[in-house]
Amino acid sequence: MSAPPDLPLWAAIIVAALVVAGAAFALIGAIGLTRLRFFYDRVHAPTLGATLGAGLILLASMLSFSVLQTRPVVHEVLIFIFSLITTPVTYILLVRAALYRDRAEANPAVPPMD
Amino acid sequence: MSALSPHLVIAPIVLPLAAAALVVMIEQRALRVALSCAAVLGLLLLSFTLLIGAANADAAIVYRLGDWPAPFAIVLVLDRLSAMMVALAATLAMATLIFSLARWDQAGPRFHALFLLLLAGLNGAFLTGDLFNLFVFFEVLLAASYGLVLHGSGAPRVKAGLHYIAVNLAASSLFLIGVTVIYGITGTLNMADLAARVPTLGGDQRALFEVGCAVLGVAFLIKAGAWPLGFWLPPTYSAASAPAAAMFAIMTKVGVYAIIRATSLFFGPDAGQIGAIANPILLTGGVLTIAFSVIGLLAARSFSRVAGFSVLTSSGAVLAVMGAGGQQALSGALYYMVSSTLAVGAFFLLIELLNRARGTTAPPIGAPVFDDEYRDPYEDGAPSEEVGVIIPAAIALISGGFIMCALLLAGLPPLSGFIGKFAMMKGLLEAQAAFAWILVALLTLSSFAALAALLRLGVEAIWASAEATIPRVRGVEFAAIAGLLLACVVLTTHGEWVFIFTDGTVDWLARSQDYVSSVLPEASPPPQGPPS
Amino acid sequence: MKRIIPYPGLSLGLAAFWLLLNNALEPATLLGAALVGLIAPWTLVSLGAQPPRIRNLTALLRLIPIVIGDIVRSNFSVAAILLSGAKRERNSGFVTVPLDLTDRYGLALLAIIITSTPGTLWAQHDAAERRILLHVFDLVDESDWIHLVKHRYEPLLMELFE
Amino acid sequence: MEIVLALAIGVLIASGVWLLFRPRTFQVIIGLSLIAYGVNLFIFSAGGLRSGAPPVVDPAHPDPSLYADPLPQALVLTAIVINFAMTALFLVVLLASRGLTGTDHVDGQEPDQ
Amino acid sequence: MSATILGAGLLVSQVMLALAMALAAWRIARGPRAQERVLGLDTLYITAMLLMITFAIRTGSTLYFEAALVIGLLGFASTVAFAKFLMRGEVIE
Amino acid sequence: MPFAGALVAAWLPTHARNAAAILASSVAGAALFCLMLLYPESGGIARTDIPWLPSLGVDIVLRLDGLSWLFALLIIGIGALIVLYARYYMSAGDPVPRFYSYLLAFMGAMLGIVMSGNLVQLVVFWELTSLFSFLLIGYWHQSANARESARMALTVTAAGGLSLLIGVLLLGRIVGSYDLDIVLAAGDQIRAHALYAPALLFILGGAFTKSAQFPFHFWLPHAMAAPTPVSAYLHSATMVKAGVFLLILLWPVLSGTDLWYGVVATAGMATLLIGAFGAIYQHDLKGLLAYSTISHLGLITLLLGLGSPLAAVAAIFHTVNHATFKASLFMAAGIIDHETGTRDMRKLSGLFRFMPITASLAMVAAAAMAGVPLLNGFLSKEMFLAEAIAHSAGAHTNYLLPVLATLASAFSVLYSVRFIHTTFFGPPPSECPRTPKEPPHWMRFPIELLVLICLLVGVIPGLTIGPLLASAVEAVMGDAAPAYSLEIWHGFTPALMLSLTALGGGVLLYALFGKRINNNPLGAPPVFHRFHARQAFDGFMSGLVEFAQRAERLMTTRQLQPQLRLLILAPLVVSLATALAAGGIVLAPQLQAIDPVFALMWIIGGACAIGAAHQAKYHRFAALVLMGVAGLVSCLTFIWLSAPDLALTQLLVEIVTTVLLLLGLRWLPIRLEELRSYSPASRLRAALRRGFDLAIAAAAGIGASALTLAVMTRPASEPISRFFVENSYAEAGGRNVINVLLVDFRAFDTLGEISVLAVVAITVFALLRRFRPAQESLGAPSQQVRQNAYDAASSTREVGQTLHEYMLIPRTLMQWLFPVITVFALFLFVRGHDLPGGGFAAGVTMSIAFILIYMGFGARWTETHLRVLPINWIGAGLLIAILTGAGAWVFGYPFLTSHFQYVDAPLIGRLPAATAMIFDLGVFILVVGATVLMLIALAHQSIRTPRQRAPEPAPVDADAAPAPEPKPEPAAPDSNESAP
Ligand code: NA
Ligand code: NA
Repeated sequence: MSAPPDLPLWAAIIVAALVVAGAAFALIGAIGLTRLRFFYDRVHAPTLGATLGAGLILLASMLSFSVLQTRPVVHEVLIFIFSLITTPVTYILLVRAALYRDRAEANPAVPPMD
Repeated sequence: MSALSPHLVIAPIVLPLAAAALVVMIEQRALRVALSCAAVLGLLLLSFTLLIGAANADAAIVYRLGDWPAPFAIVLVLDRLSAMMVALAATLAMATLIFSLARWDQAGPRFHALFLLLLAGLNGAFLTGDLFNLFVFFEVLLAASYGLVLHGSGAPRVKAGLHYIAVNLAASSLFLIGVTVIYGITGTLNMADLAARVPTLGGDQRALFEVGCAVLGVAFLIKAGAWPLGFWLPPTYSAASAPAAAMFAIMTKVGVYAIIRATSLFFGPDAGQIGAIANPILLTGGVLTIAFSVIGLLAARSFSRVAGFSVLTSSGAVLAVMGAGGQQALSGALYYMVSSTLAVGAFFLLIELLNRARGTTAPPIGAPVFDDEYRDPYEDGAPSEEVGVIIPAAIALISGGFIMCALLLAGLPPLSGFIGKFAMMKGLLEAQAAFAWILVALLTLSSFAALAALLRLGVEAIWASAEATIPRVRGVEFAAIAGLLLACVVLTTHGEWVFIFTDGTVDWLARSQDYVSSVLPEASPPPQGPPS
Repeated sequence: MKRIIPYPGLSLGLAAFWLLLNNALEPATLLGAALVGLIAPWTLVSLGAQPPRIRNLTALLRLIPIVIGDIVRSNFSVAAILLSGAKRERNSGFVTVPLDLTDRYGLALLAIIITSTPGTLWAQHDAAERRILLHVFDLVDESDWIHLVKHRYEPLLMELFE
Repeated sequence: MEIVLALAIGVLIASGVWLLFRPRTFQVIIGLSLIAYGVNLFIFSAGGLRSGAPPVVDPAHPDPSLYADPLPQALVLTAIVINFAMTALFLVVLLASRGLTGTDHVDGQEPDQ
Repeated sequence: MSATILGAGLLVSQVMLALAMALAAWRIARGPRAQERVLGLDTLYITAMLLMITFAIRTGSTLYFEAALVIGLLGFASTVAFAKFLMRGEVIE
Repeated sequence: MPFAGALVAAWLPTHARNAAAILASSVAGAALFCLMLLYPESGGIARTDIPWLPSLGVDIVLRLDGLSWLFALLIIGIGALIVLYARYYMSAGDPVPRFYSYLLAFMGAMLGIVMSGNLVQLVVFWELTSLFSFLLIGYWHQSANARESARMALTVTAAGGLSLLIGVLLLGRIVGSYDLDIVLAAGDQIRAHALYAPALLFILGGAFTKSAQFPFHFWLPHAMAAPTPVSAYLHSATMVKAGVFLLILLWPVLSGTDLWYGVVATAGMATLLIGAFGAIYQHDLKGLLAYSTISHLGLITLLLGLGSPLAAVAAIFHTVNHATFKASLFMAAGIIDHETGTRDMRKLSGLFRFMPITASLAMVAAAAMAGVPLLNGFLSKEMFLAEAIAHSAGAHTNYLLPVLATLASAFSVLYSVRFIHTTFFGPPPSECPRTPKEPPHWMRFPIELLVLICLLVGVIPGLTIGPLLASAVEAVMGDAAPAYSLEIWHGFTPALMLSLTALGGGVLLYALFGKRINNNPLGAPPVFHRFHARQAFDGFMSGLVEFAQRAERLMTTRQLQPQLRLLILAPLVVSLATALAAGGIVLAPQLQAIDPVFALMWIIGGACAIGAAHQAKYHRFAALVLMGVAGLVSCLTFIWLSAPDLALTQLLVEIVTTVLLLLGLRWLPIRLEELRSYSPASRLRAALRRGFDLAIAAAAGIGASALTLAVMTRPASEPISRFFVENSYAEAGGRNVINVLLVDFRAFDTLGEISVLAVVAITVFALLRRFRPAQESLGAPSQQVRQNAYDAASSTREVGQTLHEYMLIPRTLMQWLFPVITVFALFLFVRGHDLPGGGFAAGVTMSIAFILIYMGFGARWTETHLRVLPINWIGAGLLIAILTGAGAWVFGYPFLTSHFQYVDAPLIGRLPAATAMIFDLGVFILVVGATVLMLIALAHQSIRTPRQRAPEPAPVDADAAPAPEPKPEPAAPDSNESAP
């Protein structure tokens, strides 16, 4: 394992804080995913990692590479934008599928179709 | 060879590949047929040009792809062995393609493309001088063979195809593992470079190399159909459509070829102690395979199983002779391999006609489920576009062909099957090779078993039901079979040419250092051993 | 103009995408970006996508900070709930929100906003009845959530697209 | 590191092999895929493990010791592609077999028939 | 000093992300329903993407960017396929 | 020459009886003429060498000495007569040209045997005679009897031929040559050699089967199913003499040992007695003659077995004699059969009155067979008896031989008398199907000629057979030829006494037992009838088959699982053995520190792999997801270990594979956990099997781990990969070594790999064109049924609205992402040469864009909006890749030689331009085509319309078949292949 890049101290501190914070959100989301008891609740949890968690870590990356290459490196924005756009699609479809199944099984916790 | 363009060496791969690419895009059947026939015919001429070239050259002809120096990039190596295999494949392919024109090429979409890609894969596997590239071309030909074994669909084919594919996928994993170990230990993939490095391996590096070779060898033995790894072969070959099965006659030979190549390079006389592990395995595997084929032949209930087990006999014979040693025996084994490949190919094609005569063609696959299902002219009974005229006296010709096939498969005089077996036996006895007696006995038994089985089934099929339908046999179908049988006759009458060639081949295989220096002209001193 | 650049916004976006991908502003990259912006949108034409009718771009500019703020805030509140475990009583449930928005792009954007914001989920859209079904993680008062959609996002989206 | 990867490969291959011996076609295809993962990692590992040294050369420093062995990686790429193709093929064959034989047993018939 | 801080931060975050992956995998294994498994896989994908980025920061190399972008841009294709399969019984109609 | 005649005859039309006969007789006549020209001067050997396979020591050597000349004369002479006879014997309905064709071919093969100057060549012709004999016996193959007899004859004689081959091989091994003259000169060497015994036994195996010697005699009576000319020719005069000929031929080198005497004489004696005894009881004329033939062959063999030169002379002499009288008897029997319609002696009687000439001829021939004086049979038989006495003279205690010889002779008199008496004398036949009459004269002519020869030889042997016999004897024995006398009258020798005893005894026996024999219902001797040769043979063969089938079941399996077990066990065992043999392998000489994150990742990955293995039977969906996790962890591993290209590609492939498997899952009906209860025994068996599987799986895993560890901790000293790193940028113009490897250094691999993709895609497409889904999954999935039903039930909704609403937002996004992903694919493609990416990754990316559109909008919609022609893309991609490679030829470089340089463009700067990029373009196009083709071929199954109507017979005129659907597969235009 190679040593981490040589950043100025201030940048190192910021980057480290950002990645830890981002990872913390992702971890909290995952904990929620594990601990919550109902499917619809569970869907909410990983949003944390997909939004703020990702945002913080990508920010750290931008900062780190910009400092390292001494020029603005912002292409991580793309990852953020696209995951922000695409992740909800999965959730929407999954929740709709779960709704369908719950209704098919006449689960009372779910509003009927009308 | 200097008179030939050096690029001809790669043509056996590029020609069918390019033809396949074009055929895929062409819509008109006539054009497709013309193109693939032209390609295969070209391949046939080319392969014999190369064969003559290789026979006259005193070293391997090396083609460095991408103009990169060996051993780094991939090279093609045309030597006597690879040239022989390429020519054999082309001969078989020509006949098979012609046969398929009668109806089989319409029994499923894109037959010609699959067929040409199979040829490209075969030739690539024969010509390449790189171990991983060998894997790639193995996969090309296997992929095409998967397509061909399934060609025509239907439950028996799909069932057999499933087994065939599953076994070969697992075998391919073994192949990769073997190649990886070999690369990890030696640091090279070029076969000549490997041959040069093997003697320098020390300590447990050599042990690991041997493990790699063992795994690789098992993969090859699976493809060669060796017992107990070849159970997939008879059912698969019986289920395949006639042209596919005929081409399969050479597919097992790719495994055999790889074993010959690897053994002669890595375990040759220069490899020292390391060679000791290969021969007992090959001998045992070969003997068991022949024994299994004897049993299978005796037990066979259909022609196609007889043909399938005959494939095993010839695989097993070459393996066993490789293991037993003896130059003349190996030369005979190579001759026998050529003869039996052509004969089994012819027989697979003939089986189709025999079954047609008996009215027991492939079982129908049942009613279509979808309206737009692919229309199978073979099943619909009234093929619209069959090529060639119906020939008279079909039964007589079929019978004659059957007798020739039977003589060839059983290794009875006077045809080339006999000569091949005779040469092997003679060589074994004269070399006083290990297990020579067992092998001679097994070869004789296999002749007897093949004869008994073919007699039993043939008498039943041809004589007992002569009043049955007179089959519609197309001229092209018979021409294809006749062509292959004629090739066997030529092998018989001009056997001496073949033996001069195979003797030379065996001699060449024994001189692995010449192979190495052909590929790596400047690297005469092998690289230094690792500091272990 | 339409004949050359069927979707100007997409063209711009793709050009930017190209520049970001290459992470450079060299002449060759710029040329590439221009080419990409000119050519790639045509694939969308064959897919028959209706270009969005964007009325008011400033609405978008107002929307973005609101959404980002909401997302960040919700992240913290949901994280807090998750970390507090079962200590606090929490209700989750479905909320039906009537909707006036009909533009597909508006709906799509709304769905993304709602789903991306932790704590709310876009569960179903009923075009015939013009309503949506949301799932809310921490449901205290249904009307809060109806209010959020109807007054915080929908007007801006209507402004943007309709 | 090596131990971890070796164990990982072992687990993948063991799981795959176990599935290979199972009677249902779908089990076999999953098994073949798991074996393929294992084999790909195995090929990859043959060049030795290097972290953070991808074989994208800096023209200023074409020193081979600075980079991971590129050849196994290229081989893995080829293997991945071939494996993808074979998975697709096997899938279709198992579907055809299921349709034509009425069972998803690998032998095309239930064992007790 | 900076390297130590950065290294420690990255290590902590990677361990946290890996734990997150483990939890998501737990959800996949437990189910109980197919949609939970898909949700877990989607979470796993995103977490893996974040792990890749932390790795990129650690090595100072931008070569891992595309892999992360592939997850961000295309990773949803497989989960969408799963979800569509659950809802409609087939992926492409 | 006869072979050429056979070929010509084969082409004659089926009913050209006369033409074929004329052809055949002219061939035989010409051959006879040639033979006459070649009559060897005393002791001379005519020899022609034609090189065939000199490297094997096998050449075609035609060699004619006295012995072979005599045999050739028999073969051609009797052959010519048979040809004539058969013209009248065969009915017009038979395919006569084929008969003559076989007959001539047989004649050729037989001549080949006797004229062979090379032992291998002899074996060749030997087997050929078996083959043509088979064809001739089975000539009337409509009859099951003929078929089975033919099969038996060939099985036995061909097996004997194989035995002979081994014997010959051994002889060649001893002598060092297969040339007959050399072998004949090496008698002492052969007899002294350690391999003499096996060589002799194998050769005898060949000779005995051919000449129907005990215990291989059983096939000959059954060969009588052949047309009578065939029986006369092959099974009395010629083919069965091949074995005898071989014994005579090799007599100088092989005989004279105890082994020879013990085996040959015993077999000959046994055959002689069994044949004679059997002949007595036959009711079938041909059966009687067949057993008599066996007996006479035994006599000849016995003579040869005695080992004395005089006995050998007698053997040669008797061979000739037997050929003449037995052929004429067979032909007479054929005439009787032909004219009366039966060969059953119980039905025949008093024929003398109806066919006096034929009867007289037959009686003379039968008398010769019985050994009546003044006929040739008498002479050789007397020589035989003399030899029997002479041989026992040495050992006075041994009178067995002469006694048995006399007994056998008496038997032969007995059946000859019975033959004559029952057939020609007595009351007129009452049960004959036809009224007998004399046959056409030319049909009788051959018999007349042969009987004349019998007489001439019998009366004036010295003038007729003398010189021929002399030269034959000289050819065999050379200077060692014994003095012998062909006089009729030697005085009252013991032999004459025995001869007369036999004659008298035979007649007496017939007088005593004739009635009983004639009324014996079995048609076989008292003890023999229990032994049915054919049943025994069939039993043996079917037993063999059954044994083989049982053994095959033990040796193989048709099930996949055992095969795969073996397939995994084999490398495990072999490599373990190899490693142990090499003294073990140190697993890991050096290790790097463990990264905890990496370890954690693999705990997850490994657990999920095991989970997938656990779930794959009943929870396919879960298994698929779990497998996805394992794949994702593999991707992360590639990232961790410096392989971004691999991670990228693996991710993309992972996505496509998932979609693909899901597409497939739709066609696999759900497996419900079985509720059947199993017996404890079967449950135990299942548990054991699973335990065994688990053990193999664990062993495979451990083996893989160990191998991995051993290989990766042991870096190779001079890996060729150094070259790639050093030259990637400088020589190939790319910084990403992986990509340069793929498109330049090892582009040929890539060409092969895309070929694999192409083949597989085409195969998938082809197979799915004839897809028959499971009945259960034929209809729409239950979800769609319910949702559509809901839509239909609601007044405010229309069918499909649920889907529409469900997909509205995804569709919008997928549509707009299409150009985005396209640009991303372009990006991956363009930068591949320098950074991670490349044609393959770009191609898969592009295909994912297509998949998304297909998922969002369905196949029909997509294909009306996009031109999706994947098959053409595959072809075009492959062609581009090949043409790029071949482009190098134009400049004289090898295939796939890449050219690169930096292009200075105004304003833009230096751009790298490598032809390898064009190659990569081909890869890209092909990958898109192949991936899309595979996916949509599967996807299309859903929109195909299942047949409504019941399956009906296919239309007879394919062109008039109704068009099924308006082009349901626009993606795969295959108009000429699908129904018009
Ligand atoms: Na290594
Ligand atoms: Na949300």
